Amino acid sequence: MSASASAPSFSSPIGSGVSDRLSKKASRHVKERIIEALLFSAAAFSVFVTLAIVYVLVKESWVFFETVPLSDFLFDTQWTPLFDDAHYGIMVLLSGTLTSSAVALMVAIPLGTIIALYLSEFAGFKVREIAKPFLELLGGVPTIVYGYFALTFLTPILQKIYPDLPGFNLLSAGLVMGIMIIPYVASLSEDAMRAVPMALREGSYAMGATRLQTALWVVTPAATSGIASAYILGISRAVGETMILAVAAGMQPNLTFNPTEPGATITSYIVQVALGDLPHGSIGYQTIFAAGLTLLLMTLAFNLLGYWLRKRFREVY
Amino acid sequence: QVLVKIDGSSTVYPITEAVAEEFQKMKKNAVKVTVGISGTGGGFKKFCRGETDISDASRPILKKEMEDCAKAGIKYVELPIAFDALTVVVNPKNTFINQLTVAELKKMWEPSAQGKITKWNQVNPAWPDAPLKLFGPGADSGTFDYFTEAVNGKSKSSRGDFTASEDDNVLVQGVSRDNNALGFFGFAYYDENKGKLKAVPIVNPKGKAVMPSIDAVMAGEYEPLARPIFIYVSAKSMDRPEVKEFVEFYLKHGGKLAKEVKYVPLGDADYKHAMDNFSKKKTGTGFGGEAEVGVKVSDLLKRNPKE
Amino acid sequence: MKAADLAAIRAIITRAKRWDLFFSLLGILSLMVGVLTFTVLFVDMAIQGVPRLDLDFFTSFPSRKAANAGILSAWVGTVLVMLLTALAAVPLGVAAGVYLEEYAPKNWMTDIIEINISNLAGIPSIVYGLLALGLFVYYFGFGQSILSAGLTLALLILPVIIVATREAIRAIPQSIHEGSYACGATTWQTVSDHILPYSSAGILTGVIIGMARAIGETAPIITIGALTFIAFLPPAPFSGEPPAGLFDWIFAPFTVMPIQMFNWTSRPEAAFTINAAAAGFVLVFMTLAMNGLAIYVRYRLRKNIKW
Amino acid sequence: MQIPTGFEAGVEGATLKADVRDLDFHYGAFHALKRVSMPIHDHKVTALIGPSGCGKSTLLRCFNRMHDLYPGNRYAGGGIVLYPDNTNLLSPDVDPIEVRMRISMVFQKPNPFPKSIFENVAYSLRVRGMTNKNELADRVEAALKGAALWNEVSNRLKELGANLSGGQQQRLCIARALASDPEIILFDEPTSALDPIATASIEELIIELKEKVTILIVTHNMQQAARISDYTAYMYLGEMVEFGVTDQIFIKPQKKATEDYITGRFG
Amino acid sequence: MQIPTGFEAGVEGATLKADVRDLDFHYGAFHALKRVSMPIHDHKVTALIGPSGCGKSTLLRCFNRMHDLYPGNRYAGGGIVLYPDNTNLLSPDVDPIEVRMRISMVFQKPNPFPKSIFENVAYSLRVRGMTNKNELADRVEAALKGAALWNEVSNRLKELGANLSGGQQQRLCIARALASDPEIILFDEPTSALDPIATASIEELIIELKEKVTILIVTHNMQQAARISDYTAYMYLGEMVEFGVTDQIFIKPQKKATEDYITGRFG
Ligand SMILES: Nc1ncnc2c1ncn2[C@@H]1O[C@H](COP(=O)(O)OP(=O)(O)OP(=O)(O)O)[C@@H](O)[C@H]1O
Ligand SMILES: Nc1ncnc2c1ncn2[C@@H]1O[C@H](COP(=O)(O)OP(=O)(O)OP(=O)(O)O)[C@@H](O)[C@H]1O
Ligand SMILES: [Mg+2]
Ligand SMILES: [Mg+2]
Ligand SMILES: O=P([O-])([O-])[O-]
Repeated sequence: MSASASAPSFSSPIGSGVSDRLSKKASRHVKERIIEALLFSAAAFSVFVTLAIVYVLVKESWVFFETVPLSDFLFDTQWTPLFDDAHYGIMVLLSGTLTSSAVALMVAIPLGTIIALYLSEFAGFKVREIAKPFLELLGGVPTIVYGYFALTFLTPILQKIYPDLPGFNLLSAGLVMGIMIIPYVASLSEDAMRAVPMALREGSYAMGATRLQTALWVVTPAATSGIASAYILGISRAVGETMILAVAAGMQPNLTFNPTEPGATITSYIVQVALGDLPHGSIGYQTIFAAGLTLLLMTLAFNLLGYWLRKRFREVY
Repeated sequence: QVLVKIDGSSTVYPITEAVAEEFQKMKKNAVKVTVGISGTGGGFKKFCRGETDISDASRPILKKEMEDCAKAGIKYVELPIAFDALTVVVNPKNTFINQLTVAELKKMWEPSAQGKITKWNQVNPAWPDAPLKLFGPGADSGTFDYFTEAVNGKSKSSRGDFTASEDDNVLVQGVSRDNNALGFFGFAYYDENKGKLKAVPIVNPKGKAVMPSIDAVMAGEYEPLARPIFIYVSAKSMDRPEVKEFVEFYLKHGGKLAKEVKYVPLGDADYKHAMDNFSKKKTGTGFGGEAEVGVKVSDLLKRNPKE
Repeated sequence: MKAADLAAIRAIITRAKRWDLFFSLLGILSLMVGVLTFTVLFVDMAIQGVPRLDLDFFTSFPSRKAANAGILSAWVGTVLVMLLTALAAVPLGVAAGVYLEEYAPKNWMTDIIEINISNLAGIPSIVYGLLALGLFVYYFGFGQSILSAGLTLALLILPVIIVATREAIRAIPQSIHEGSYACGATTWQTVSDHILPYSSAGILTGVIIGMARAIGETAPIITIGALTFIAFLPPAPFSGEPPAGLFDWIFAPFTVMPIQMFNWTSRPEAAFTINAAAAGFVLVFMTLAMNGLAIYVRYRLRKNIKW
Repeated sequence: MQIPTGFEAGVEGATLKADVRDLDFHYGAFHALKRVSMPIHDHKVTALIGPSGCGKSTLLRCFNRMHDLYPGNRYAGGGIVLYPDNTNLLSPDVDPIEVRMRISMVFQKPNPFPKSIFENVAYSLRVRGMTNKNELADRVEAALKGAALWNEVSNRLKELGANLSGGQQQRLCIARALASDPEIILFDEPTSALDPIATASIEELIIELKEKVTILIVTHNMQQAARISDYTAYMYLGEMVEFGVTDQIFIKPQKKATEDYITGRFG
Repeated sequence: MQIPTGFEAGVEGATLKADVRDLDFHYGAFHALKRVSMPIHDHKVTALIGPSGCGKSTLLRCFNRMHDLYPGNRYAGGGIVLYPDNTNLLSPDVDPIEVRMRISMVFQKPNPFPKSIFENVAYSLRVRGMTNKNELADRVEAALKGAALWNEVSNRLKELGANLSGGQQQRLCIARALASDPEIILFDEPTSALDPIATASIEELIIELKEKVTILIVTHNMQQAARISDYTAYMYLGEMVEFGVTDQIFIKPQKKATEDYITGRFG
């Protein structure tokens, strides 16, 4: 808490210095400073964590990029770093990440938004109080459990509808991932909607608007920035999700945007390698750091976008 | 604290786990044993830093790993402890495959097949015009290394467009759900899922199609897809009585326990020989850092190990 | 107002209300997608796993025989890791949250910290795993210990706790702050006498929710190298010979619930799938219980505080 | 409490637009309005005054069923009859949306929607299903003129409503309320968040508006009530203490309580 | 704006307790107080009146350096001299905490801490490092008696402060402010959230308190100012328009602006 910056200045000094009873107490001052310094270091620690992440990823990736030219990494269309004929086209993993994320978001964003609107504008107090924690539970289920659910429950059902669907596919992993993300989108959007002042809602209702009109024409526009950052959090979650894809999507590096095919994502590649047989210090081992760096940069971009959105459009109620 | 630390291959894990379980029971928990799964490579990494006493390995130690160990002054004894029979499987609805030759497997799996060999009839015109769906362990597993070495003649040389998973159950599921699938993995997974899968007899170098089985491996007939699996024991740790005792227990009871978890035990003579190497502290590897297919375990144990 | 006008208005209202109804149904339907998925998932797991849940399951170590295998080391490991996670993350997170709300001046440094925290919250857990592998396991040499896992998960939930702390503090009316300062309290007195006590409910809720998330994390624990077979328990926290022995437990090997579950699902024998379902059930139940606890705490403590 | 005076007395030429009869209202367990009765005269300004918390806003918000938005609120007896239809606004058979379409409201703090100035005013037309562009433009212009805002905003209709000054925002809200040709407009302390100059302009506007529409206004500023209203009702602790022609209430209140309040002896 | 009147004129027997001199204050870019000057007489009640937003609260909160809590606030010139120390309260060398220990404040809305009644009052003693139980108990009792609350709460000191009624809560806050024997108590519209009966009791209390302490009170209720204050200052748009003895200000204000406000011609 910073005190006012500039000193009040009298054109002619008043009194003769500061009275003893009002002067600053050194001991108190020092103690407060020490505590503040401690608390500051706790806050600054988070910066250290980020730096450590960047350091670890860049250090190993550095060696990687000394062997593999960046252009290969970005433009090669094959990802076979562990094979004899090694290719390092991150696009392959990116395509899997993007495809599965797209499927997930196609589930999570509409459903999450509808649920948020429903809970904040339509549902009674009781429904909301019960439904919200319940939804949050959905977000709390360990993702590995979702992974097996996708593999052993959803995929067979989808195969009944669409018999050509392979046993591992981005579709079913993506769908389940979408359901996992619903709570994040719904809960945050709902918070943003509820933060819209009642005065705006009353204004709308007083004009004779219905709930839906109020929800869509007044509440949603007023909560745009909050809803947008909820979506961005959803995207980050989708891009970073690991176990569901590792279990249910097939881990087949496959340059495709077709969700009915199996695919590998950046995250599932990293666990795969972590579980495997790779000698340390080999180029294959370093690929996971290069992949991790790519992932970090992606989520960083999304997060910054979200931060900017929040700042830029901070509630103009 | 009396602790034996083991880490490494997921393939070897079930045997080591069984041995550890029995050993601790015998010692009434006076000795603690931990078994981790970080893959053969991950295991060697820790092993060569001196963090573990024993490393499970589904392939011999490689050059780079030997150097790491040498740098850290870690010496080790290489002990084969069982065989794994790599099993090639197809969907039970598949009626046209009754056996496969290594050449046919190679046609399916070699790097040049990538994107080209996508139908069964491209491998053998007698087979139907149906898509060929391949499943295999992850490219970073010892199982994959051995299979590519045995089939394509070079470790890690393979096509890349197949469904890979570190989790063999995932492969079982994949093959059992897809009529046009072909896959390979350790024998144990086939044995547990016989109902859902059809194992394919492999034509061995002598021209005989052999169905994978414990007996066939022990008889030396299931070639070239039977591979030995190993533990590496750190020479420094061997001086600790609990490690020594554990390894001896391993070599004494490993065969029986391996069979219990569906692996193929070595011959009795081989275990004796291994015990002998162990007590003489014959450090180093019999492979010299190269992958090799079709080595007889008895020959291997006789080699003069290099470090 | 004329009768015709009124009729026109009524027609408009009827039409608009039909849309209202339609959307209400859509909302309930969407909610049901979530609720039903959860129910199916939970019931499916319960049907498979619950018959396996007896006392032995909780008091047995893992075993190669599915029927004897239990989750003793896994749940004890989970509890210990969570303990360490909480010990590390709560003081740090709360202190950071208090700093940002009560002390931070408006300058670029604060901006950086704020952006950074919101970034950390969005970083995938697997990246934390890579950090831990590079930093804790190798650089600091903590190995695969409760310490490494606990710190990794602590970093993972740090942003959750910071955000919860800040929100809880913001919920305290400004008038309470001002009341305290007007009494002549220093910033720290205000924090310790008012801010922390009154925000404890919100902070506690955030901590529990963060822990509920951490408890199910699999990927980062896999990347630091998961130990799986542990047939003994780590020493009880702070039980050893002081001073050094007090912290023996944090360097102890361990395994956790999701790893145990992951391991069982990848075993060949079908019987292990049932164990996996049972472990999964326990895991989900643990997270449910923690979330339930969070809701209860929020409700209870809020009742005691009136502004 | 006996029936308040004022039903009979009146300003010349006034007919009734609405009529509050024995109204009881509860916020959950709290009994906020106690058998309140008062008439609302057509095309007049009626002011509600009384100390904070006496129930002025509560009564006002009954007129457009605003209380329906919150759970636990209860119209517990009596009603508000609207003329000439003679319908009880509070009857459960009456659709609150219909009521709100006929009775507009302006709030204490200006609450423009986060939309353009044009869309703010057009809003009440859009909810009535009006989509014709020209018609909308005409009606919006008329409403803005009616709210004495047209000159100031005619060339910035696309700007956000929130960019206007407080007084302009409040006039925007009045325009919004006017746009749909309501029969009654409710004002809840419409100037308490405004500066004196803006206040004066709003007061002037209200006096003009009664040509077109009936007005009910809550204010805690007695001078304001005296300046702009034709009738004044004094409430206290949820009861209607006195109702009458404004001049009479301020110059010669019937009740001691009213006098005490008006002369500032308390409140 | 010239120096306001009032420095010379005074109620008999009054000496100065503090003195605002040419005070300028900024909220970021907003110039909220413009060269404000006024005297504060010892053991008297001084009231600040003026329309909403004129800067009454801003001036009041300078007295206990409340603005220091928020970034961007700036004491931009002039100062407040406290007597008899003769020190400028706003000088950077003056510890705001010391200032607040000597100058207490009571807020608009009662803001008891969510602690027991006892702890609420004891808090201002505890921050002074008092830990002796008996002493604390004595001082709390004295403060509660001083705030005319002792009789009502003496046997429920352990209950939460929030369980009291609004008026009792406000008296609790007064007790909290009293407990540490301050030299000045600042009141910012202390009754605006209260009902008339509670208001009356607080007003009575304030009149009694001036025996012990100097009082500065912000109110938007002119009647209240007239009832309880000895001096009144009228502010408008951040400037001090008129300062004087209360009776004079209300009966015969010097400035037209003051008169307009007091007679309710605007605001
Ligand atoms: N939502 C609510 N729930 C419970 N009580 C309420 C609610 N809203 C208002 N009240 C109570 O009802 C009474 C009347 O409130 P109302 O808002 O009508 O007062 P008012 O006369 O408009 O006062 P003001 O001048 O302060 O606006 C008050 O005692 C208030 O505390
Ligand atoms: N934190 C702030 N930042 C910027 N401007 C402020 C802040 N607080 C108050 N102001 C502005 O300063 C001016 C004076 O405010 P102040 O609160 O002192 O008014 P007041 O006379 O107490 O009014 P009221 O009777 O409404 O309390 C107002 O125009 C207000 O908008
Ligand atoms: Mg009101
Ligand atoms: Mg104020
Ligand atoms: O885990 P692997 O046995 O495949 O190395």
